[in-house]
Amino acid sequence: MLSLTIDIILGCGVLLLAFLSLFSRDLFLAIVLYISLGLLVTIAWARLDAWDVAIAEAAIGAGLTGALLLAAWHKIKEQSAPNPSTSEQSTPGQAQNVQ
Amino acid sequence: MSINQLLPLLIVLSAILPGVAIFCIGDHRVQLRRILNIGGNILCLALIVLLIRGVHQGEIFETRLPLLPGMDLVLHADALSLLFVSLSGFLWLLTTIYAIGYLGNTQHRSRFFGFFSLCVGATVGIALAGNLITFLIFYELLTLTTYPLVVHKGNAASLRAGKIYLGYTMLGGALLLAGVVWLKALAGPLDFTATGILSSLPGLDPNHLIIIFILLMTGLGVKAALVPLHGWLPTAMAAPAPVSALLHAVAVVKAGAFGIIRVVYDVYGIEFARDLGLTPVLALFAAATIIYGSVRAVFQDDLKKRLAFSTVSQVSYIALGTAIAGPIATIGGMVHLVHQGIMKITLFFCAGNFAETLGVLKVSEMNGIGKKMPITMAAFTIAALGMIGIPPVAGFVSKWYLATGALEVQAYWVLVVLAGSSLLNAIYFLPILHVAWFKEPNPAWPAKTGRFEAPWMLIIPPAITAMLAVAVGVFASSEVSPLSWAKLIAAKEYGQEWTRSAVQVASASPLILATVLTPLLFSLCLAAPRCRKLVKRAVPLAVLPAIVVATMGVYESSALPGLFFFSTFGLDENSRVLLLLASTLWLIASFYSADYLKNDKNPARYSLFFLLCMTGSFGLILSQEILGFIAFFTLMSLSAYGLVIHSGSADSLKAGRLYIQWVIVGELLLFAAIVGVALDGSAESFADINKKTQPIWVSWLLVIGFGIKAGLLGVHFWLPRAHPVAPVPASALLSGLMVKAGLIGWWRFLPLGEATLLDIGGGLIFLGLCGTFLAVVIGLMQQNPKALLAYSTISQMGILAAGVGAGLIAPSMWIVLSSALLIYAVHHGLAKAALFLGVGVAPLLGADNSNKRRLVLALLIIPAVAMVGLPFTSGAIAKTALKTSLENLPWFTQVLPISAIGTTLLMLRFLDLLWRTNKSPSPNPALTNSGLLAYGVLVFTVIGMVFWLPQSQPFIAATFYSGSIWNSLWPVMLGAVIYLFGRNDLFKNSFLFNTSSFDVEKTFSKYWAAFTDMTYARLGRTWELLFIKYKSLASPYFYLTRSLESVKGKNSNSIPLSIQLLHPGLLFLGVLACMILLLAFAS
Amino acid sequence: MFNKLEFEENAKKTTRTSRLIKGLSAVTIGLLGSMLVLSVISAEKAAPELAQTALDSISLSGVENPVTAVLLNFRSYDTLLEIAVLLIVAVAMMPESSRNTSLTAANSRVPTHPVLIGLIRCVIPLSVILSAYLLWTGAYAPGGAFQAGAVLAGAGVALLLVKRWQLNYLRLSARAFMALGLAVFVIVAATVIPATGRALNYPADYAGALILIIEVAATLSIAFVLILLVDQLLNMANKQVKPQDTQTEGLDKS
Amino acid sequence: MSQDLIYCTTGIGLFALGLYGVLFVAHILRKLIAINISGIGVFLVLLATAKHEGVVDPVPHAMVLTGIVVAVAGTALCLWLTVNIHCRQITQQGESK
Amino acid sequence: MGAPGIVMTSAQHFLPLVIGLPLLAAVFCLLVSNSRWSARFSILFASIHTLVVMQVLSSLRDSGSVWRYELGGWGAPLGIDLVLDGFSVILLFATTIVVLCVTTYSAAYFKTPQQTSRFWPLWWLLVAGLNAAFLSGDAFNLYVALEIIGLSSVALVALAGNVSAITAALRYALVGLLGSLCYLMGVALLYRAYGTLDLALLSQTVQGTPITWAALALISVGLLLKTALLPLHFWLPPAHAGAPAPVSAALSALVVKASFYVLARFWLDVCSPAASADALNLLGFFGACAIFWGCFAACRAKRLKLLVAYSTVAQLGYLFLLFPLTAAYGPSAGSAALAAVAYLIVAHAFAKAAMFMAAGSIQLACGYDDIDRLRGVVSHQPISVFTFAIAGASLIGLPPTGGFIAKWLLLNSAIDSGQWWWIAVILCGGLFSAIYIFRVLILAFTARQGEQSSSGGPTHPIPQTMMACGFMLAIATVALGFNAEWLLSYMDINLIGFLAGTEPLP
Repeated sequence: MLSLTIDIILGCGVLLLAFLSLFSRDLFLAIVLYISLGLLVTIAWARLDAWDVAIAEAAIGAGLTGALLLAAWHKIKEQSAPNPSTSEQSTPGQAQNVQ
Repeated sequence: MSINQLLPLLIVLSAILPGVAIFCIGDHRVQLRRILNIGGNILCLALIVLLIRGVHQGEIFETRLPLLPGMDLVLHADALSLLFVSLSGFLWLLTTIYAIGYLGNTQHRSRFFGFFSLCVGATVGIALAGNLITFLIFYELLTLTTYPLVVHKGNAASLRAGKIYLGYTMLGGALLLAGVVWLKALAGPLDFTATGILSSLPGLDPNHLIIIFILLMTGLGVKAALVPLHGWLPTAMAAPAPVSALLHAVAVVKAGAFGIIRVVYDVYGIEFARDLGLTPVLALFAAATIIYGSVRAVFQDDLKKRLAFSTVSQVSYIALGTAIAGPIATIGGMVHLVHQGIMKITLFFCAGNFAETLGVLKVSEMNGIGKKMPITMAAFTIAALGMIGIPPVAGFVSKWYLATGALEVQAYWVLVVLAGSSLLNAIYFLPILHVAWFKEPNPAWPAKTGRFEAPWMLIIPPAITAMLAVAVGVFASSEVSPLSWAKLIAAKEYGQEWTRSAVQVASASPLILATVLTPLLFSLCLAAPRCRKLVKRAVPLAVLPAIVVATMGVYESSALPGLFFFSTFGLDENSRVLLLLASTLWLIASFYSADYLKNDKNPARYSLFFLLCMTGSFGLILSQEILGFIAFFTLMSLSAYGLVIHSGSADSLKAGRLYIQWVIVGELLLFAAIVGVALDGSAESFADINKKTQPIWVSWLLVIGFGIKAGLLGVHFWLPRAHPVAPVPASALLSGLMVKAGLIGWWRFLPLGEATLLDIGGGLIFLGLCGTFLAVVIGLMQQNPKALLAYSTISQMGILAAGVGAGLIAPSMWIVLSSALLIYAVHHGLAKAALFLGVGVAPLLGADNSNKRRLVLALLIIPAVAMVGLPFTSGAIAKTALKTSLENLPWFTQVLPISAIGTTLLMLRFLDLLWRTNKSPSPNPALTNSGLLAYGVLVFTVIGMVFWLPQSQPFIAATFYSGSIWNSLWPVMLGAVIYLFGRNDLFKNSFLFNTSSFDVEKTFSKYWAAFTDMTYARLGRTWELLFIKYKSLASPYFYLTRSLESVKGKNSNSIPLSIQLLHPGLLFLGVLACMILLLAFAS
Repeated sequence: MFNKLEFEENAKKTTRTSRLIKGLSAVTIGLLGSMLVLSVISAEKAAPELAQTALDSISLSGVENPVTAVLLNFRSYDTLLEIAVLLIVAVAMMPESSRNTSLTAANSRVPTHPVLIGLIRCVIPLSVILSAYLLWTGAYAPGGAFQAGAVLAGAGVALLLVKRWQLNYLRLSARAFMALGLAVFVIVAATVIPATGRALNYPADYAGALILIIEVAATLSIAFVLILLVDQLLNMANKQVKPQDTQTEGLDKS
Repeated sequence: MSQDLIYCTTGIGLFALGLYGVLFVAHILRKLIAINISGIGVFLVLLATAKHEGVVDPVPHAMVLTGIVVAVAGTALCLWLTVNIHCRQITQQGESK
Repeated sequence: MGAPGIVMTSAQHFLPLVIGLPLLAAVFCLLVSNSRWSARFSILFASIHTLVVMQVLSSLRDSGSVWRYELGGWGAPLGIDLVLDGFSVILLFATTIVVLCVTTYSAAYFKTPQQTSRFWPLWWLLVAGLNAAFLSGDAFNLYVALEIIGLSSVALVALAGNVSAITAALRYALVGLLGSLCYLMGVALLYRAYGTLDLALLSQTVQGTPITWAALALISVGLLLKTALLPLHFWLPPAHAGAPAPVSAALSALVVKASFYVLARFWLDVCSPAASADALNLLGFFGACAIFWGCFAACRAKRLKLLVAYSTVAQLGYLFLLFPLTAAYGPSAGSAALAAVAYLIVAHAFAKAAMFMAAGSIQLACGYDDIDRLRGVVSHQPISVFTFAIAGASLIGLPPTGGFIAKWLLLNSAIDSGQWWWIAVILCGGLFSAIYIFRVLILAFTARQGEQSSSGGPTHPIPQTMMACGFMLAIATVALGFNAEWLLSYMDINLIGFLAGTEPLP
């Protein structure tokens, strides 16, 4: 019975995160929410005994796609409103999760 | 793949490969392109000849290439395909030569010649197609290859023409494709078999077949320019001349007609099509097109448009021939395929020449073009006459077979259509000829540059095709001619065994041929300017052979089997007498006119028509078969037109116009009549026309047809106007001899002496006698002596007509009556000619020295006296001969003396008029002594000839019998007495005799002319307006393009890249939703 | 949907009608989704006999981990094509021209944040070891070429983010790296044909070794390609719109 | 309500949500996120079917692994195109100003 | 080791070669830096590729039965099979010929090193994807193959370099991804319901259950997006018009056909029990609308390549007539409609590739391709205009060309199935396409008015090989028009479920 409740909570969490990620106001927030969605789904794979997929999802799905999205977002933001400071701006925390 | 299988493919390739090769070479490589072009041509022709020889020996030529599972590309050479292949192959060669000359060094020539040979390749493919799908493939290829030719010039007009052409042909192609596919689905592979495939296949639903037939016919009808689908042809005239020559006269239009023949004969089978009730509908459409095309052609001022509309109507003859489900009509239809091609290509060549050298596009600008470009105009004339159906040229042959075929199937309305369309053809062709030859050339035209009137390449092709048209017509029944080939095809189509017509023995008696040929040869060498003067003087020589034959009585007959028209000539007793009359009159007239016209402005033209007329009259008398007779009859009447309007004065032109109108009407009536006479088509010579079973309407047509020539009352109106205006010798011949042609016609065709036709005989007598008396009354009122003589001719001919009528009523007494009429005819001929020539002699009356005056007076009185029939003159013999042969018709014999009174009145009035007009000496006497001498000789023959005739021997004795002297004397004396009393008071003041106020005939012709002008003008304009306004709505194509243009114009930029209106997202969902619904609920 | 591609965040507010359309379509999508769910629920799952056959023939496949067996032996063709997909994207994103010459050019002039340097110095070796481990255990336990490649790529990206080192992707060696995975896979597929008569059908005793070779090559090329993807996105040179060179389309701006 | 059904419904839910996002969200990046979300939805359905009581079916796992890699590749290409267009438009506006 | 293979004719070993070869070529072109060398090598490679496929063609005809090649030796349910039947071999034939011509064309077309270095690998990967799609017998494998084709086409379209081309590429990519996802969802549902991915096994076990309808609906919508049938075609015109000429030739001729092939396989073979007649007619209805809308838009297109792209949308409509024709047919003679559509695919591939090449050469020569400005100039490119004309004739369906035979077969099957309205659609389609084709051909014949010629300007000389390739394809179209027997005989070897083993063509 416990496992069913965990699954239900997980399912609703995933749906909620997806909804939020799509309809959030700020683009950066959307990307962050998507990355967290990736992590949540990794847990779901674990629940379904799909360990290979879990690792892959964590590494590629959440990690790399997130990195790509952030890079693209950074490039678009930088192009549209080039910030006056010339200092090199370090990219926000690179969610480099290592398992 | 033996040679038999390869040959058809080689022929098609020999046309297509040069085209492809020419594409690759540039415009500047002129020599190479010419070699390729002409080489390809000649190779193709050689192969075609090889093919014809092979098929003739009965070998089978077929190429079968696998195309689709269960469907092959078949090229099969049968008789029908050879007909079309040889036509397009040969004319392709001529058109290429013409095109090389025509295009000179314009740009895009490689492209032009490339597409040109491709197009001919497609036509050859169509001809050789063995089944319906191969036909369809080459049919569409033809559209593709002809489009670039139509738009070759690239200007706005040709682009618009190209667009319309595409619209129609694409639509047609699509319908044809639908029909062919449907038919293939129903009936399997559609190989052409002689008597049609569908008839043998069981279980085909008839109304399916009808719908398919409609689809096929619309598809083919577009190219064959049947009425509703012909819109593209006139506009496609914007193409250069060689294109419109080969394509719209030979390749494209014929492909449609050929397709109709193939479908009706080789797919449906003629009987099967008739049972389905399809052929009558097709015949209706074809007839409608014939009439419509000709009517529209009449109102076109642009020459090429007029030719285009004439093509529209002429091609439907072929469709008509196919639709009348009879073997002879089929022959007519198929042979017209070839004839129309030859004639129409000549017309287009000439139109191209006029446009190229003189820039003449409109008919109204063609005044006097004959003088400027004689050779081209001659070719144009021959072809135009052929189109109208004038005998010697090819057009007549096909119309003849179509008409006999129609009668064979009792489709009488076809005869009316043919006659009507020939009339319309005459209406739109003859004015062109008249304007071209008889009007003054436009001074603005450039002087002639080279030796010929245009580069040789533009002259040779039309000349060759014109000569070919005549040769095909004349040698129609020879072995190689298209006609015999068409007979072979028709026999196969109807499954009968084709029997080669028995070859008559060729016996030619030189003398008889000489009588006809010498005047013809003389007139031909008149064309060469150098020997023109020599021939003018040598005209009397042309009569020599005729005189020799007439005097010596050479009785053998000459038969030339190959000839269609003039195959047999011969002489018998009666025709010998007529020949004698004709030759004497022609001899004297030639001497007389040599003197009378010495200071005339164009004597060459006069002698040309004079000689042609002479040929016609001799041929008329000598020829022993119907077609020859009609050919010479037409030749004589047409060339007489030239004589009538020779003086060129206003009323001569008006009289000429009236004359030609009546001649054409007469021709048509006679054409219909002869067709009726030679009902079963084989009977051609007079000997084997069975006169007994002649249908009643045929006899009536014969009577009226020849009546027009013989001046019968009611159809005589042209005679009193034409004769006076002609030069004196011409009017002498007109009255003396040509009028007798009508009599000869009656003689040969009517069942005289075999069947009793009471009503016609009675009618003839009534008209004759009324004519006699009425003519006398009107004759007296004439001021002009020649008009008076014309009326006297009418009255005399009335008597002859009555005589023929009597012959019809009482056939038993015809033998005696015939010789009497003959004598009377000879007497009248000589006397009337003498009187007419007398009018020319009359000015000498006022000559200074008295004895000359007395001599002339004496010479004038003798023919008048003979005319009246005083005892001991030829008139007396003729009248007594007539009286004795008509004893058992007592009331007839009482009439004769009354007519004698009338004639005396006329003669006296004539002499009185002559005396009055010529009292004062005229400044330059027209006639010199040689003219007077000729006149004297004629007067002598008037006296002597009749006595000398063998027929008149039995009657001579009777004339000397006292009773006959008296009853020939009292009418003369009575007439003289009446004249003396009435002369001074009657003529001057009485209302009755005031000529200017009352002239029945003049008023009628005035109304007639007014009527024709009015209809011509108003009808034409309204038709033009009506048609153009509704045309744009009628044709679907315009609708389509207009709707497209309107849309394009409105929205300036292109549709924005992505659809603004429909939200693709919604669409995506919509598709997904209905896909699921359909899957869920439907299955 | 796809017509007006907005890039700026603050796109103008959608008009009244499009809001209605969005609502309506949301409802339809909801409906379709529920129908989909209903149909899926109503149909019961097929019996896993394919799973059974796969697990039975693992012994023949030369590896213990069923997923790796499926990936690299039973359905190795899919993996081959999948690596080709990666190569496509890599080729598509190759830079036009790159300034520096050597494969990895270091420009020391750029000042780096000390904390970052420290992090890098300990994270990178850890990641490399981890990816090697993942690669090796792929045969026996969950892991494999893709996961190892991804981890390695992560390490590489971290290095590049320091902006101390740059990779020149146009050099031959770089391109060789990219194509390595695909090339090795195809060559192995071809060489086994004479041995076993079928492409991709590894002979029994060498199966394990062959799979390992393929896995190593795949890992390297996947890592390199993924690094390329991120790197290209990050420092895409500000492309001046090249003047219309005659070679490419002379399309006027539509 | 077995585990399989829960994950299937969430999978289909995600797929529908992603579908809506792709079709009706304006910004390109959000569209790509939506595509990835629907991708995850499909993978959920696949892996839900893979889990049987006794045995775990490896084939869907392989499919999902390949799917993930392909999704990454696709997203990367689209992102690169987007950035490419954006740079060119900006430089173009720069030039035109 | 591996399952004992069925008796294998020697030629069946060529099947993996057909896919492996292009992959190796891609790798080689990637590694070769010199552009001239990679071009020359590619032409050599294309000819080898053609020889291999010809060999496959002839030996398939001899064996006369469907080929199955178990990759990895594991057999159907577990492993993946390469399947070759009549329908797919014809498509393979079309692909090789078009690839050969487009390769020689693009060898001369692309000059700058940046472009060639990226074009050739992408090009060979696209070819590999196409071959994989035509040969694969596994649902998920089809997904990956479609993905390869999609992404490489996007990359090739983006190669053109200007903003409009890249925007079109992006839109194409989004559509491609969405389509693939829907397809994948469909396959997932099928796998969930029937437990296998192999098409042959699926076709035996599938029944008309709700889940199958859902799966089929999703697969169809995904593939309709990728085939650009009417309502979902918005992305095709800008993509095909914006791409470089050889790329748009390959796209129009082959890529859209691949997804159509997969769709046909699913509807007629795999899920045929679930395919209801109404749904098939719906596809037919969309096809008919595509024909008319495509022609209408082509008539109003301002640029030459846009016109040719819209004509692709129109011609695709013809392909979708396959479904209603087979629906009404019933099992017996469905192969006639399939043969007709197979022939139409080949004829359209050749004609459309030739047309795009001609349009490309004209554009290169004149520097622009606005139809109005081409008025007088185009007459300086006789060979390109000639190629355009012949290709146009094939699209209209005029006799000497392959298009005519295809139209004939379509009409034939429409009549046999008694659905006369499709006849009207086919014929009107032909007429409307005639309008826009001749709208372009008229340009060649318009004489150059005075002022027009000045704006036309001299045309740059373009290499002979480019015109020669277009011309060769045009000649191939005409050759197709003459002997259809040879190609249609392949349709007897037919895998498609209910058609398998039908008696040879009527």
